[in-house]
Amino acid sequence: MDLLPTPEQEEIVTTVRSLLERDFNLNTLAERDGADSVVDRSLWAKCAELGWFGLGMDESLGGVGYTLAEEALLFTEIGAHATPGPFLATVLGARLAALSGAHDIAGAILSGESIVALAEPHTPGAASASPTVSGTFRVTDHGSADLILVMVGTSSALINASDMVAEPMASIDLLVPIAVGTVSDVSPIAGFEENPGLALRANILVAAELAGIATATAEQSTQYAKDREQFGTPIGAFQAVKHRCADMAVRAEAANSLVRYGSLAVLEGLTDANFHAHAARSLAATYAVTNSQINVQNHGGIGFTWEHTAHRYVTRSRVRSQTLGTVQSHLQSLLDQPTPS
Amino acid sequence: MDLLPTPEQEEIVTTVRSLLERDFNLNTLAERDGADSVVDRSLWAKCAELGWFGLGMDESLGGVGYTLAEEALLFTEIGAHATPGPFLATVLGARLAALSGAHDIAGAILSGESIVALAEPHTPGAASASPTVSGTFRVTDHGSADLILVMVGTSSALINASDMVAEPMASIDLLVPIAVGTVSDVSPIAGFEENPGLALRANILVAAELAGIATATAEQSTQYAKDREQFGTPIGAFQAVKHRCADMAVRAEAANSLVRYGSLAVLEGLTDANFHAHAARSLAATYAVTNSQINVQNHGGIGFTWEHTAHRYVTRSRVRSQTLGTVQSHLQSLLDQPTPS
Amino acid sequence: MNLELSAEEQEFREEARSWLRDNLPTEERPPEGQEMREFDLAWQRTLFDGGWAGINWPVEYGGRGLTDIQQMIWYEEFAKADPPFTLNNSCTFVGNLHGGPTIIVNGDETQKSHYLPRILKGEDVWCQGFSEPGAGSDLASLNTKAVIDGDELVVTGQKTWTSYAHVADVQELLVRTDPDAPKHKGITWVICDMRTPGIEIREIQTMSHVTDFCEVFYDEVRIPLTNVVGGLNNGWRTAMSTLSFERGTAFMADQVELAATVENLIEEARVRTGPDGRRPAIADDEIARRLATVRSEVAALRAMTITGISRNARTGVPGPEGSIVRLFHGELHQRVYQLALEIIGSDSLRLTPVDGDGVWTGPYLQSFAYTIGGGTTDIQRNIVGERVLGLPRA
Amino acid sequence: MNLELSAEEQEFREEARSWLRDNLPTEERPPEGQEMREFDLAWQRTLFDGGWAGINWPVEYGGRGLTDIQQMIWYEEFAKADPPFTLNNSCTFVGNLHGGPTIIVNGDETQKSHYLPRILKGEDVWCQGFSEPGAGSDLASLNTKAVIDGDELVVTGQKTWTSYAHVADVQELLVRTDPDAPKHKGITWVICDMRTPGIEIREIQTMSHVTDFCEVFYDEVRIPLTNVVGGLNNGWRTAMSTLSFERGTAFMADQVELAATVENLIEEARVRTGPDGRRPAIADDEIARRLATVRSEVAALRAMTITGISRNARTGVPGPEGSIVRLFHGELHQRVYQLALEIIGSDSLRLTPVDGDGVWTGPYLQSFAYTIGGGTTDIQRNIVGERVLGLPRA
Repeated sequence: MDLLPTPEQEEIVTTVRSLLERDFNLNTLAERDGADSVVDRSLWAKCAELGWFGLGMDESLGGVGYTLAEEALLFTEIGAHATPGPFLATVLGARLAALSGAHDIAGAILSGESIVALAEPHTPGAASASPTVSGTFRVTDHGSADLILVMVGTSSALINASDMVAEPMASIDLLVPIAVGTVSDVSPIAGFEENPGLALRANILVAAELAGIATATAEQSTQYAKDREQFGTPIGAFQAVKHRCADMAVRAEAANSLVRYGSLAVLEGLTDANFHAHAARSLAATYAVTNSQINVQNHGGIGFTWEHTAHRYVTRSRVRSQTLGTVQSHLQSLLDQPTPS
Repeated sequence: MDLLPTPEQEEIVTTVRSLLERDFNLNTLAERDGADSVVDRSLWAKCAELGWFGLGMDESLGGVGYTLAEEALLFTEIGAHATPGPFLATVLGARLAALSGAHDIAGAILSGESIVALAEPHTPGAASASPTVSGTFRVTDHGSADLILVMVGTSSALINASDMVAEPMASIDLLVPIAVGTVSDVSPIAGFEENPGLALRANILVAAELAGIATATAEQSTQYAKDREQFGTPIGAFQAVKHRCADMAVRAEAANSLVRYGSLAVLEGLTDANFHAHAARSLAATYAVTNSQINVQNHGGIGFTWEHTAHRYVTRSRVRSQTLGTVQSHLQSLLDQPTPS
Repeated sequence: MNLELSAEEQEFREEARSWLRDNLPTEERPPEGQEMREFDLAWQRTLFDGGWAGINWPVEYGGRGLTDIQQMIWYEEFAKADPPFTLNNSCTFVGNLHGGPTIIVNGDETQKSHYLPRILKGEDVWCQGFSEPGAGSDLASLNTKAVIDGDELVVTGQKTWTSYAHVADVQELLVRTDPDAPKHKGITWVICDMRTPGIEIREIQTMSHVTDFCEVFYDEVRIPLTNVVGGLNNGWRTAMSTLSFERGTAFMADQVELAATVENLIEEARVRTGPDGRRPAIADDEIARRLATVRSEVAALRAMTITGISRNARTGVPGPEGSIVRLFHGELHQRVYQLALEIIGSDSLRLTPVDGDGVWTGPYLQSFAYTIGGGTTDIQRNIVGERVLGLPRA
Repeated sequence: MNLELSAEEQEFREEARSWLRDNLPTEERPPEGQEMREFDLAWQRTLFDGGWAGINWPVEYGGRGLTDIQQMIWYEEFAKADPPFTLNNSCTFVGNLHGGPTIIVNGDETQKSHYLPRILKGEDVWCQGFSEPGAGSDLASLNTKAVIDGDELVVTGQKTWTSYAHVADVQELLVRTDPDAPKHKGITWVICDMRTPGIEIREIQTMSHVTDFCEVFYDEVRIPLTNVVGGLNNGWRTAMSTLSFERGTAFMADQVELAATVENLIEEARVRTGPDGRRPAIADDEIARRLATVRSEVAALRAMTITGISRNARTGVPGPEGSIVRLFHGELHQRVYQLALEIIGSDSLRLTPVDGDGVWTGPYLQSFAYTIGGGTTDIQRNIVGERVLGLPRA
């Protein structure tokens, strides 16, 4: 039993981090604020080359051969850097395609050639993904998508983007384009009527991204508390600021530990995998929203400006908290689980 | 419009305070910890002489002729000093007796001769106060009571204590004796099938007592923060302690302001009297529990000892929060009220 | 202790209600630029003509000379009239609630008779020049320097978080006039004409997409010494008086509006589907209790405001207790909008403007300013702890 | 990163489970006095004989020499065995989790070979003599003085919050041996025989009605210098090592037990009527979410504990990160019992003991100690802020 990354996993994290810092810089990405797509196809291809999209997939399926644990570490970094883009739909879409035998589609996604958007029910109960795709969906990153991954509970499907009529809406997160799309009785090009494993992985990856937000905001506040001086001293010397930073670090440690545990529980097929996936998903969402809100406060007026990245975490945590379920729905699912053995 | 006490009201408060500090000292009262009655009959007679039990009652009914506003100020002091005893049942019982024409009973209560306990349903829906008293009740201060005031919703009744079979239970507050009592089809010696006014007054008085707890705990913490030194300085100089004290003072100001407003709204018969009574009752309860819990924390190990009075407020706020309704029930009643005009 | 309105106050309430019925604009407020300025000033002029400007200001400077309670009654009637804009969200805010009150208390006769009527009549837009990039919570460490040259101050430096600077005529400006004095002793509060040469203004983009904030740069800006308010090097005291108004009654209108917001939110919870996707949001026990809780808290806020007015009426000036209300209000305001986001569910991902009917995400983003602007909650807690409770400084 | 147990660990778990099935006492623990002492020591002896004492202690001093993970497995199996008492609520706590580990790291060979086996075999009860009336959070300001006289220390002063002093044989005692040195430099950590003449013990009554705490008074108490651990005037460092165990793994058993408590509380919410008086408590949306939230938080607590063990396994010693877990655990523990009081409704007015099945109000009152003892949450937050995050001291 061990919950710290191995040296090999640390290396993956370092590589991911350096690319995100260099090529997904938020000040540069701000140029795309409000655009209907944030995907730069050449950058996307670079991520594909680095194997990010098939990181946790078996080599036999065309993946890199690592596991969900490494995939979760990747998504934590994506969250920590507030990196926009359809990473989740891409990773899950490639997996769905590969597992259902649609190897050419999987290949196109893994190579970065096909861009995948994510669709989930706009209101509960008003949409289906199987046997055909129908209903009204909230679609994320629809702008330049070629395919759409539709997830409704534990059923999932891939359809062509052209099969959906989508109406963009003003998104609270200007780097996460959201549209409301309708589909009428479309047969998926790949799909599962029931694949609880895919939904479970999705929970872990969303949780990992949220844990990354909780972590980065804790670090951003701590750094600012060391740098910013008022009353002749770094503001981190003031107990009110210091203690808020400490609480943020505690939340980050809690979210990261639980997400890692959850990723391993799913990976190792433990009987309490669902328990831990719902626990990680709800806790990470709550802590990400809390930490990002407090992070703005810790930065004072600076944190309220558009130029600073603090608001990115506020809106990103709000969007991801509502991606594939809500805090409330995951808490309910968690409460429905039996006592872990 | 004015929400600060008048000089005359200030004088009432000063008188109450000095008696409570002298004769209801908690270190002395601790001798009665766990007893089935905390009433000292000679002290009780002294309170009666000072007119406390009929403070807010018309002179025509045998009262002192002040109003609910002054009665609320009295109960705030009772809360602030964690004074035990059946004050609430006494004040309400005297009023009920007087209003229903049972002047001899009212007189006996007002003179301190008849001691009144309070009975409310032990579990919701399992008890009635009208036309006859029946059911299982939670009874407070049953020990030396001559009469019992039974309150069920907006109906209320006085019965003889001998008409109830009561089984003492271990009370979380050793100075608030609690029993579970059963009554079977007893006709009240005085009562109302419907007297929403009495229930409304009860809400204000309980809220006032709770606001007193919120206030006293804020003051106790502030004083300790000035007196206690660690690291060569009063601990109130540490921002964590200072800010907790500030938050407690804010809660106290909120609770007191709202309780005063509520007492006046009821007194003046405003259309939003119910709104403010439920608002005051729920807010004061929440803030009293919160402040008393934090007060223990602020006192560190000292606050955890039986000798210190901090725990008195913790348990008293718990008991009073559940006297004639709960935070949840009052919040629901508040939400059911129309928008105040 | 009483809630009764005097006959005069009751009459005032009815007059206000009736006037608002006939005179409240129906058009939306333009959200930015000169159009916004014109709209705000026109409304101020309408208020003045109707007798609703400077309700609690002295009569000799164009005010009505009435009480703070009447001022509150006016805010309440305004909020109840279902206005198409919020009261404090106006470029007339700083003049009415910061600059004006400060001059009433600290200004000389010339300053009073010149500036006060212009504020009330909607002739000047004021802005505040207090904060600097290096002087936020530690306001007294401000660096913008002013050198006396003849009968003028020559100002060089930078201010930030200056609301409405880009449309303002006049600024309440804090400058360092004595660099050698202890930091609280060398500051001067001065009125700056925003059209003076040497001033450059840049708008700041904010997380709520509101563009009222500006940075202001001063390059040898010349201000007559007669514009100093409260005395040279005595500006800290004057500024504290400005801030005590901000912490005392300046947000009364917001506080009144918040009560209306909570009622709107309760209505929203009745018509929207709740977290379970089946029942109305208000049928959810947690949402119901949180709504009732904020309902009780806005009631408490109003009672606290009246307590504050009662206290001011006895002492004559706003005391540090204003920070109690400001602190409670700022955090409550945030809680209300955080709850709103839970209630509107997936609509919480839809960006809305900051102002308007049935909009929640814009105000949520704006709500972050409520615990930062005019002194962060940390500063307010310090004030409550030290100046109200008498706890020692660190 | 893995959750797999090695074959050895898996076998250990099964052995523990099977041993507990056969050996767990069925009688309740006497709550106080000599009976309690005898019960606790007998159980310690039973553990030792079964091979479950000092699981992660060195073999040469009677321990098993196993890993922290195995220690955690033992706690988990103990909690799952539905024991009639909680593990840490024992007068053997200080010896097993404070004094013992400190001697393992800092003691000399004589001290190790004498004291360590006696702790494990249930021959000595230890108590802690750190806090004083004037030295709580500021532990280093302690005043109890010790003068060297020949080969002895002569101790005079007072300690407080000394758990189990009234039934203890041995005390880990902090004394000031150099009054002229800076306050952290003149302290010594010494083993005090509680039967030495000059010691007087008074029990402290607490708000939870538990009487484990004592005040201890020292009047020229003579302690051999050979009892000093970690060197004369080096006691602060030794004490920090003691506290790092307390903040690191000493509460692992409590943390494991808290998970079982939450499951019991969920069960309680199924059978009890909720706040509306009609539905079961668990059907209340707010209660359901708060239960699920604490369920997720105890899961996080366990994961954080494993993270801590993983970190210690790499560095060899518990670091300041232990305060992260301690802080999270203390506040979570309180939230759980506060929630319990909401769930049991009017039964929250019924006083119960601190320990036992289906009791909630006693543990609620006891829960206040979780954010005070062993360093208040303020101190823990300082440690996290300064020593983990590297923020500056004030």
